[in-house]
Amino acid sequence: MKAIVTVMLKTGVLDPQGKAIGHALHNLGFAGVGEVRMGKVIELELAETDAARARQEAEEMARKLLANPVIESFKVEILA
Amino acid sequence: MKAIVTVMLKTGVLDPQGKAIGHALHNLGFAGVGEVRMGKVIELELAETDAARARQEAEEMARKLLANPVIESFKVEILA
Amino acid sequence: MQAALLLFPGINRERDMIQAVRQSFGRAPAIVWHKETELPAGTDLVILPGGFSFGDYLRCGAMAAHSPVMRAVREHAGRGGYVLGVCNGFQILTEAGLLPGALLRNAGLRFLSMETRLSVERADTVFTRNWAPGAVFRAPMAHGDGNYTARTETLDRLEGEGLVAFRYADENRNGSARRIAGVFSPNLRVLGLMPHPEDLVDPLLGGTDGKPLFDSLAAA
Amino acid sequence: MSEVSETLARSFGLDAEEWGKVLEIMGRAPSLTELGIFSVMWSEHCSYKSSRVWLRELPTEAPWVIHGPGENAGVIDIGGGLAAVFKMESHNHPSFIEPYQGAATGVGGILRDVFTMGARPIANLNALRFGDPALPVTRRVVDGVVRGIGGYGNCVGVPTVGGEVNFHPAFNGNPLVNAMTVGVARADRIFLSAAAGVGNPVVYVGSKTGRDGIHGATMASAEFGAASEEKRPTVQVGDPFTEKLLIEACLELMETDAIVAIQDMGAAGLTSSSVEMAGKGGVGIELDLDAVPQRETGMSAYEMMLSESQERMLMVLKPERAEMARAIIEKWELDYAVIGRITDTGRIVVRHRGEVEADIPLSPLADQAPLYRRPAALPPKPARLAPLERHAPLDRALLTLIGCPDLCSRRWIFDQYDATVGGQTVKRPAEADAAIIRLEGGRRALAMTVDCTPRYCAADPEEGGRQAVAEAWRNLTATGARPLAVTDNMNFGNPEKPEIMGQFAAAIRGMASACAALEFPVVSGNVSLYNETEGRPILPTPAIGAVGVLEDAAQAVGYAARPGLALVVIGATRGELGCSLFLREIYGREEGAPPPVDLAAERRNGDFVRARILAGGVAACHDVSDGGLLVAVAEMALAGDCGVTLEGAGTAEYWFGEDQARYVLAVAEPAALLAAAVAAGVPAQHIGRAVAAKELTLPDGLAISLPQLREAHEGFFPRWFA
Ligand SMILES: Nc1ncnc2c1ncn2[C@@H]1O[C@H](COP(=O)(O)OP(=O)(O)O)[C@@H](O)[C@H]1O
Ligand SMILES: [Mg+2]
Repeated sequence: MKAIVTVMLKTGVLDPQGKAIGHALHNLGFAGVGEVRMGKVIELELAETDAARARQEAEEMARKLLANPVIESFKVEILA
Repeated sequence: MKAIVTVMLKTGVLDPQGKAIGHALHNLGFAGVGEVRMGKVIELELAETDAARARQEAEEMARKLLANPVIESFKVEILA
Repeated sequence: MQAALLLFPGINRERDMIQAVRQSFGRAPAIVWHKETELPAGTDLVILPGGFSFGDYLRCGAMAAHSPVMRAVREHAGRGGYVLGVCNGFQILTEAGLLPGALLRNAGLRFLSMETRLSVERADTVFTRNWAPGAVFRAPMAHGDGNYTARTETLDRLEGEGLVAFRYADENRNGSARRIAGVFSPNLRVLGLMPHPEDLVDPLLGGTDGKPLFDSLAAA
Repeated sequence: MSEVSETLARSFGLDAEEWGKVLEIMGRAPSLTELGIFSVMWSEHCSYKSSRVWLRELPTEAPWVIHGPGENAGVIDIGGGLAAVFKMESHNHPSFIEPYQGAATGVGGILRDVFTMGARPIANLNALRFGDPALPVTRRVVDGVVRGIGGYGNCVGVPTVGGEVNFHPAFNGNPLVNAMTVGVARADRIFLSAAAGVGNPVVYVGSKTGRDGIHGATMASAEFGAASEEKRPTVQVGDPFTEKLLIEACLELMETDAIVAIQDMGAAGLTSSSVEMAGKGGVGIELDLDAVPQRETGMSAYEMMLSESQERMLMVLKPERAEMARAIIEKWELDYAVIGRITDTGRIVVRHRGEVEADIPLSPLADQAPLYRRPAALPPKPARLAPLERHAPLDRALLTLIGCPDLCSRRWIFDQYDATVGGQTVKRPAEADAAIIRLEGGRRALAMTVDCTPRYCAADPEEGGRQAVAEAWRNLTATGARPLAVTDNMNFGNPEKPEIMGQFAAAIRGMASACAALEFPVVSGNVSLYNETEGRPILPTPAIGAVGVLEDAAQAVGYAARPGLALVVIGATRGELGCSLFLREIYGREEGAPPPVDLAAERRNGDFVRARILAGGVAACHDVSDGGLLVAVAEMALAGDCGVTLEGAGTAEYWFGEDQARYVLAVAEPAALLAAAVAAGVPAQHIGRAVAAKELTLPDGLAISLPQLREAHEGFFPRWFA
């Protein structure tokens, strides 16, 4: 199975990258852009074939390594 | 509307970050992890209210700035 | 040779570059703010120094490549003008499509700040003629994203057309394809490289290994 | 204004007596915002309430001191119309919680302290202490801290050129991250923080304010319903790009005649900057929080006053220059907002959404700030180490020592720091005992170093404090620089424990004696207390940052030996193994008294060495510190990539003793040097010479190949992080 872990900074935590991207998009003429936040996405090939267990495993990886719980939150998506 | 742009390195471009994460996950005891790829996700608040036009706009942003076509591919998702 | 140095927000090696240019050219380059839409009249050489333009957030050099001044730089290059991009300047030139390829995160995923050795791959260009063919010189490097990459066809073309400017001659620490440290445009008038010859132009600061680059340009 | 209770005040860290003073000053119960202002202004961090009485004992004056402690950073005259502006500051706790961001924002904060005075930052250094390398958490913290320091410093474009790193289990739950910045300004154009000029606008510059790092105490107290949406992050994220813009914008603005006073928003943000600026100027200040640039919606007055959002500055401007100032700030795409004005009321008045949220008289807030002379139990002097019976062979001991975490090469660390940006780096890490940075446009250069030996301080804080200052002075001297002044970072445990306060007092006494004897005044500093985990304190660590000057950068020497040169040790070697690394690493013993510092000998030997270097006869010089003479010699061989043949006495005491006030000089003409030493009354001894053969030959005939030595020296960090 494939797991997709998306890691974003928690709301309230300053996101300098998102801020700078928003700024650059405005300068490029995209006037309708509001807040921009940037995060990471990690695609994992998993040997696990059961979706529920795959999710559990990916969540554990996120908690242990992929996300920094002090400033980041994450979400997991499982693809067949 | 909200647009989510996911930017990944093209297949064939070496992804040292993904590789390092895969390595670290193995060291943590996650044996069933195969290939790992890491990318970026950019969440954009858009003033646009029409989903099709919002998608078009986000794709243009991705082509112009958010992704580097030499090494990266992107995909756009629109949320209400 | 009239030089103009581009200043993008977040650039931080402009002082180093100005010092090196002043020493070889006898005068400092004109400073051009990124929001300008024209280069100073009579500009022969445009220099993009190192640093972290726009913080290098998103991708190194990506935002700077879209600055207003870059349209003028494109025109200048199109007219056959000289362009030198060092470190972040190199990254900006690839992002702007003025040089092929891209610079990825260093293979070891760490910032690398140390002296390296570069081999001069051709000594018959306006940038390199003060070196002997095949010369190896020292240059400090300081970057997190210097891992040069391009499609295999592009790399073969660069090699075939003699557009590789410098290669790492000691260790290929950042993992660059074919040890490439710098490349030329097809007309040999645009040069981008990762290490910093501008930081080695004074015996007091460790040597003058980087000076031939500026002396070559000054003589043109 | 919502009223608050003593219970709430307690949870904000005010004790009963302090709460009583608040009521007395206010004549009523304070509002929440007022309580917040009192609590942060009277916190240990802002008020130095436990340390102030002791800090007064440090010498702070010399003819070259322009501004001593009390300003954002110390300022000294370095000749040529220039001033060096420097300070060191800790970010210990944040670096344990979130190593990358903690260290990064530490660097950002200390940079602001320096450029707020009008100086362009020219170098960063850092003093780091970590726990036991065998613990996984230590590895994680080291990795994050090093990346954070590099991530911030490299991006702002200030070279990181020096530092030190120690490991000890006492730092397991409490690493120390002390960051130092050195800047240079015109001596006649230093910017200060004292506000002046009734009616002058108070201007906010930089990043927008968010709910970053708001006083932990508020989190516990839900009763004032101050937005309990999501547990708020107290971790601040650094934005080095914005800091770079802020540096350039401020320095450009400082070229004009617009600024009356300026202060960075550091700890306690808007509160401490506004209170201190107005307080120092003896004026009043009014703030209108509706005008504060905000990153988040619905922020309360309390939150805005206590936010520790990074990359922000507060200025008092001349009104007629305000629009020009705005243009400069906005050119750098930073927020600019007039958020208040200077008044003659002697009060700080804070308004938000039409309400007065705080109205406090400033002088009692400062004058009646708590000041404690806490009980201090001076530690007993340790007994001297009894002689050792048996010794490991010298070659094996050297290989073990030079590869141990406290002595191995720091290359893996400093290779991640840009050391050359700016184009003025004369000596980068591991080339000389101090980093050397030339000053743009001339030949003058600054030398800088950070030093402290916590294991000495733990055994004998007075001797340890003295030694830290002496070592810093020695490291500057060893390059040929004239040592000028010191910044300190006092890292200690809980000051409410008499034995900790005793360590503090003793360390200060030792430092003061050395500063006085070496004419090496303290011009700035920082105190970090309560460094404890589960009641166990860190090793007392009075980190010393120091700056010296060279008239001509070309006179600076490094410590790389060259084949053919003779090696001469200056200073007496008695073989002090107490508290030595030899004793710890080879015997597993942390015992004895640290090597005593003889300040007269220190001065005499150092002045002699410096004079020889400036006279031009010295090719390389290295001070003898951790690991003793043999380690110093081995480092000179490694740096020069050459061999060394040693002669003379062969005991471990001699080669690994950590006697102070010593240097190894590499010279072409040893006879002249030895004669001069005799004439000057300075102990000197020829100990061998550097050779082309890549081998270190010890007096007893044992030999170590240079590659083997190098592998031992360079191996630890790369292996640890493989
Ligand atoms: N945290 C650090 N950051 C930058 N440079 C460092 C750091 N730690 C050590 N260094 C550098 O590595 C070299 C060796 O360090 P150290 O053994 O502590 O030196 P010394 O014994 O002379 O004080 C010095 O040049 C020092 O400045
Ligand atoms: Mg030293």
